[in-house]
Amino acid sequence: VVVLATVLTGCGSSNTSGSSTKTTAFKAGMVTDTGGVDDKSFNQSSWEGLQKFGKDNNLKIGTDVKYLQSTQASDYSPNLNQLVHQNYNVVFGIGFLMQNDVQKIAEQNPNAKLGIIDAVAVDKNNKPLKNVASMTFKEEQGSFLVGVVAGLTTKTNKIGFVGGINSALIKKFENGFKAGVKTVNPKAQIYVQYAGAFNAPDKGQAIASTFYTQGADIIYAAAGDTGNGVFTEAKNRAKTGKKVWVIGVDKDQYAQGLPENVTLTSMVKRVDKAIYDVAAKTKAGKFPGGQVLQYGLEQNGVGIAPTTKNVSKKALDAVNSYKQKIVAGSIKVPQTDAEYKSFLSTLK
Amino acid sequence: MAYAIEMRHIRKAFPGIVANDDITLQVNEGEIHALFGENGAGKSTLMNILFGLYQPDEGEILVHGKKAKITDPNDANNLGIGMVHQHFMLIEKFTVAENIILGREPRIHGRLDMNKAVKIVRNLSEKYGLDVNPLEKVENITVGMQQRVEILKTLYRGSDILIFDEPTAVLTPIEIQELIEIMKRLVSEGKSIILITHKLKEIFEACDRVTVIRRGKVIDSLSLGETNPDELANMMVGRQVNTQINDEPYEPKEKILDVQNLTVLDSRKVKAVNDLSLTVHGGEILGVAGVDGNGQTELIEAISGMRKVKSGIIEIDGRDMTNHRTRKITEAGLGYIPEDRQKHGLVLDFTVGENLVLQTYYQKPYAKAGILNQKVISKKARQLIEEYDVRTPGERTLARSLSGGNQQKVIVAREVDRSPKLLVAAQPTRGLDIGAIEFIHGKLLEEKKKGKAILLVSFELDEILHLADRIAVIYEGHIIDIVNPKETSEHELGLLMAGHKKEESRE
Amino acid sequence: MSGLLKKVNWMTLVVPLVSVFLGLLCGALIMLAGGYNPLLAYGSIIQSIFLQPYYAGETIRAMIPLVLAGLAVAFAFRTGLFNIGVEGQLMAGWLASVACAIELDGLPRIILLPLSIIAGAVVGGLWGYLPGLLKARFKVHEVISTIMMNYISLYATAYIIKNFLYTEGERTPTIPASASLASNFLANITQGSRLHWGFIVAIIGVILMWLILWKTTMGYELRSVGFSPDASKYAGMNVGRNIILSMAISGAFAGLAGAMEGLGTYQYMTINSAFTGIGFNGIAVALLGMNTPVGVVLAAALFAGLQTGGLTMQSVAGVPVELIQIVIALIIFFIGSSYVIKWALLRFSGRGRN
Amino acid sequence: MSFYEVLTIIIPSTLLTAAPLIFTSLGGVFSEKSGVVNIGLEGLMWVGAFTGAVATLTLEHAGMGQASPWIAILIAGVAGGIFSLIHAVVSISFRADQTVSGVALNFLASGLTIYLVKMIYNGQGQTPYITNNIDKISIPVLHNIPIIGPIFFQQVTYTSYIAILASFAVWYLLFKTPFGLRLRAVGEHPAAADTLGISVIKMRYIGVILSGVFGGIGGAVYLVTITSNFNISTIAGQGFLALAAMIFGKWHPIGAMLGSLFFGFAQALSITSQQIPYLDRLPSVIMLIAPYVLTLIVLTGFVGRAEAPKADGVPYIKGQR
Ligand SMILES: Nc1ncnc2c1ncn2[C@@H]1O[C@H](COP(=O)(O)OP(=O)(O)OP(=O)(O)O)[C@@H](O)[C@H]1O
Ligand SMILES: Nc1ncnc2c1ncn2[C@@H]1O[C@H](COP(=O)(O)OP(=O)(O)OP(=O)(O)O)[C@@H](O)[C@H]1O
Ligand SMILES: [Mg+2]
Ligand SMILES: [Mg+2]
Repeated sequence: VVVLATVLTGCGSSNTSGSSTKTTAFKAGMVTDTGGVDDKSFNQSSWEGLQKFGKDNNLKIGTDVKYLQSTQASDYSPNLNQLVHQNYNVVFGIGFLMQNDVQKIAEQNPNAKLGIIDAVAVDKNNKPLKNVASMTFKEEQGSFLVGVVAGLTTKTNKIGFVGGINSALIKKFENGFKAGVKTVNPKAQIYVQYAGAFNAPDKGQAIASTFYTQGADIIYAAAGDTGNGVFTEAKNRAKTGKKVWVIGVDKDQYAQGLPENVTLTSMVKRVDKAIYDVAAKTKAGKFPGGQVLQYGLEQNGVGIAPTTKNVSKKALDAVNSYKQKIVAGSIKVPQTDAEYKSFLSTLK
Repeated sequence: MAYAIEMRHIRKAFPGIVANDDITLQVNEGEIHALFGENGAGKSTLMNILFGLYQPDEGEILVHGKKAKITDPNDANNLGIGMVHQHFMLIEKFTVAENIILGREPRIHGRLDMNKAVKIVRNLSEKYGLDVNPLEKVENITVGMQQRVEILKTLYRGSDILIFDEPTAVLTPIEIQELIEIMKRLVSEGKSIILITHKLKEIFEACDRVTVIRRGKVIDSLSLGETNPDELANMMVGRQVNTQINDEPYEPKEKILDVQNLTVLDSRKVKAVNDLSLTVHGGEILGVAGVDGNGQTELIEAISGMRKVKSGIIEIDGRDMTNHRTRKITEAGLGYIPEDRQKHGLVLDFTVGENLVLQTYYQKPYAKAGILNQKVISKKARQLIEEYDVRTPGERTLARSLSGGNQQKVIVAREVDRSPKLLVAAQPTRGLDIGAIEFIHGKLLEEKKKGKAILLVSFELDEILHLADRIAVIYEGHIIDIVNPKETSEHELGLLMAGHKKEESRE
Repeated sequence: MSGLLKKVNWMTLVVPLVSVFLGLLCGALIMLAGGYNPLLAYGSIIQSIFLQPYYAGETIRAMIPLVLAGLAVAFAFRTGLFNIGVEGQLMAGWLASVACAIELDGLPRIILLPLSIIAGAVVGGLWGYLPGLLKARFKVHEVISTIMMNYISLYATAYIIKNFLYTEGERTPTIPASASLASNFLANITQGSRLHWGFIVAIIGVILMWLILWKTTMGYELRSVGFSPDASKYAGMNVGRNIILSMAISGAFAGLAGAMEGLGTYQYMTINSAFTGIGFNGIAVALLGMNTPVGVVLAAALFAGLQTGGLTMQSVAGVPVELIQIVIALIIFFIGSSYVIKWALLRFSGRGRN
Repeated sequence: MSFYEVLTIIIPSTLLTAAPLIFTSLGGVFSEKSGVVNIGLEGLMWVGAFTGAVATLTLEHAGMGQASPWIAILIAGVAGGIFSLIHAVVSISFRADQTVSGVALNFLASGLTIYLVKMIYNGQGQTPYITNNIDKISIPVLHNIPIIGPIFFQQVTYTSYIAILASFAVWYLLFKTPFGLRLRAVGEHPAAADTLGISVIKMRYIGVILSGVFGGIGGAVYLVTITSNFNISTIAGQGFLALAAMIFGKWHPIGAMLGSLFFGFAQALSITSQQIPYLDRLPSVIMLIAPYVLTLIVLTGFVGRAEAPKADGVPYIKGQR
């Protein structure tokens, strides 16, 4: 299969490269960050989204629909450029780390169509760029819901949050989660720690170990690969007979909790949906350039995982009712530490 | 009766040089056989072949009359051949015992049996009167003792044929005597010995027969009864040798070097130079005689600014140079021929040209405003190479590829050409052949004629006796006596060097 | 003798070429083993970097830090020191130049730009100065100390950015245009590559190294101390000072490399969770370039080409980019084994000689 | 948290993070004692971790279950040994600069392993997760010992204890057996060893291969106890940390072990400290750079001179003068 693809791409590029403009099929491409399309996280679900789009429109995966992997930050720009120069109809940059490169290339190629995840692409004077679709997510809303689950499930009233890198993005996860917990379980105590990296499972494990030893029985890991360390620790504990939970992130991580079954639930972030959505719009000639598409609960852009085996009936009901409230806007989930403070005060 | 060792028609070539050319060597059972020749004549190479370190290109070896194939030191050991190398082969961090048993360790169920090792070593050293402390680390013992360890290594392996490659080069006169005793004892125990040396004296004291090698070829092989020192010397160099003698009248001029109550600590913080005073005048050669390790090195290092002075004063040409930087002292008029030419005298990976300006590269005309002037430098280099007859393809050749004697010539050229007021020469001819020695002695005497002050440090008594106007004998860090070469004897010097000062000592 | 010398010179040229060839050859074999098409792969690399202005531009851009890193390693090598710390010195210099540019925003370009560049060189130099000092004073082997310094730099720069120069996107703010080396002109003639004026700095660096080492008394001392500290000491040189000086200069080159990334390629510094790899590539570049300034440039061109072209290779021939790294590693091995290559070559050309 | 509670957190995680370092640094001891500098430890850990992952996955698939990771560790040791042969050939037989060869080894390892992962797992940049990793458990009986039980024998893996025992075994091998004496001799004064009929080349090959075996084991242990899948960021500097630990331990097996434990402790503390009152104030960067700074300090000799083997890093060329 690989060989075949090779040959195809081979000729594919030889006539697209240079400045030839003949484009037959619709072509959509994406550039991963250093995580790669199998990071069990948003790179992966982005690619899943793009592949689904490809299948539904019977486009050739690997040529008409393809991804380029970056091995270092300096690859983003050339990779994006490559797809743009090969006349892909839409090119996605996955992750806020690529914001700068996407902006630059968007400005250099005004008639290229690009998309960026988790960031808002703007020009010199902070106006949204006409030829970039920015896709952001209301992670705080999804995190609020899993927070509710955690708050209602904990036996020790001690809950942990492990963040990857302490950034505004992950803060949204943290504050939404804390808000959810506190709303349903005011006396719950929440430990928070950032590993300082998305790719340090060893740190994730050590932090989890600390939390569990301190008595926490549920940990929400919004930390990419670092979160895998949390799973490792949880499974370890489970094997030694302690009942501890992990709340997964980005995708439904139920399977990863097996066989010890330590995944309580997961906060899914439907990057795949967003990608599919924008790709489809573009194909239909309705490319949402210059727009900031926010995917929240009502768009089902975020939410709790479909697998709910381990979530109590009580918790599920609570989740649904709070979901209504949030969508209705009667609850405004905090994103920043400041907002979280004021949110707490409203609880009292 | 078969020879203990017979090497037939040995040939060994190295890139660019034939080290051994059809050499035949025959050593009788139970004799001390001298191997005599210039540096690079091929002695070590021949012995390394016998010991299996090198493979001969041609020729065969017979041990006790039997043909032998010696491809590595193991074979040599098994044939009972042991070698004490020119450069010691000892592991400093290991104990004496560990060094001796290494490679043939006594064991009990796979484990090292150190107790047994120590016992064995004790027995051996008693049997042959080679006094060592098996448990001492090699780094802490004297050179003489290290050599005994080397000998014990070969005895432990049951060698009955021992090769000594220039064993005396590193030894003090006393240790040399001891070594000769030991060798005689070994022979009386039925061992056969091959002794490599440059020193005629030792050959006539110790050996039964001698084989003379020159430039890779055997000149002659004869028993010492049939010959005399001069003949051997001539054989070695292949021409009449006329040793330089200091026949210049001795008329000292103004004081150039003045050392007063100098005290210097060595690296172990022990007083190596202890309240020492001496002066050197223009137009004189002051020879410093003494057994190695009596403070000579520290004295010179102090004078040249390489080592801190604890107390005392060093004046060069009337200017206080105590604890000044080397560069400053050099500029004040010090020329310095260091003891270890390869380590201290030359940058081996620099070209001959670059080495020739090692002291002056930063001065006009070789450099202006920090920019080197290559033209002037190579011109100067060519001139010196010519003048001092340094055998090298050109000034662009790396100093590394020069031979020992020629390397030394480069240093002498560099230091003498600056015509410094004071020239300190430490072991200037160590390990050199008679040809090179002649040349360097000649240069020193020339400088004396020019009225320069020369401080000559040497362990070779005859060198000092030949050249010096006055001989200062150094013992335990201070000058025990100053004698006149014309009126003293090796015997007297020997006593002084050993610390025995005569009552009515001359001034 | 002179004939032999000629042979040696001839060798110093041939060995790198042979090594590169062998490296690429092994790379091809590995691709075949993996079921890829080497011709297509290498073809795509050449095709992209020679026929597509964008990749030509990106290649030159990638060369800039590689050359400077290579010079850093080569300079240290020439003075008998092995500077594995280029990686850390580079990051230190990168942060310094960016910080300087941001903090002193407002200064006119003619002052701010040079100042920021120098800031990078100085801090990089300091990062090299320390191992130099440790070696001079305490005989600490520079290989070990510079490795340690790399990690200290990695974590320290990350910490400083996080706490003092932080902005969204895990990085420092973008530097003011007045400190930027980027150039629309260069970008435009290369289809918008990130090529920037830094290449001038690199060229200056090359000339500088050559001048310092072979034309000045300073260089004479540095080389002398590199070859034989003892002899240099006896010749009245200050060995410690020269070791420190050498490491500092080497570090300064590395710092410049960092400044080029900060002021040219990126216009900011991201929080690095891992090394940039430029420093380590610099070692390869220096070795392949036989530690000569010109050689470094050629070697840098090769590696930059391979790495930029590697991205096209990934998308066109589907070969994992890691292959490039494998090839580079192999080239280093072959260069390192020059002794055997020489030996083999002499064997082949041996018939001619008696 | 009570101080005791802190200990029950920090000590086990120290033991956990130290184990791979101990194995790898012991590898370093072998090669450097024989006179071959090994900057390539990092690369050897890459290979070990990679092999550990692939082997475990394969064995699991073959139904070996719980035994898989243990067997995988051994396989990784073999793989490391084989991989280190490159370093041996290039730096011993081909007389390349040992540091250069080591650097290249790291390059090659990281490139090759990821390349192979993509080969084996059709294009993926990382292996799947192993299901049978070596778990932290409570050592039977021992963990009941009052006070020290929970500190030293709970939440620990057997590998940590094996590592510590290994360091004593290595010490015995190096200092109590003829083999050790010869290995050290070759590292101190190869020419001398040679004249005594010891094959310098052979001993150095053994030294380097052993470093490969231990490095491989170190990498595998790291994988099966901590990360449980292999990707580009699995091994990020642990090899260099092990190198530092070896130097910190003054090229001595026991020292290397203690050094590794200490570095493990620093890392554990850097994480747990954030949950400890007052300590959480001090920036974690201090803990992160502590191992490296301390190594530098050790090297400066304030903590007693660290003596590398005399011929460490010097290629041996027979009959060179
Ligand atoms: N390994 C080698 N490679 C190249 N040439 C060598 C080697 N060993 C010795 N030679 C050369 O072969 C010749 C004989 O050297 P050898 O060491 O045998 O001389 P020697 O008689 O021992 O001199 P010395 O008295 O200085 O020890 C010399 O010219 C020497 O430079
Ligand atoms: N290790 C070596 N490798 C290659 N050539 C060598 C080596 N050692 C010495 N030579 C060559 O052998 C020749 C003689 O070297 P050696 O040091 O033995 O000089 P020598 O015979 O002692 O001369 P002198 O009597 O002047 O000291 C030199 O020309 C040198 O180039
Ligand atoms: Mg010689
Ligand atoms: Mg000799």
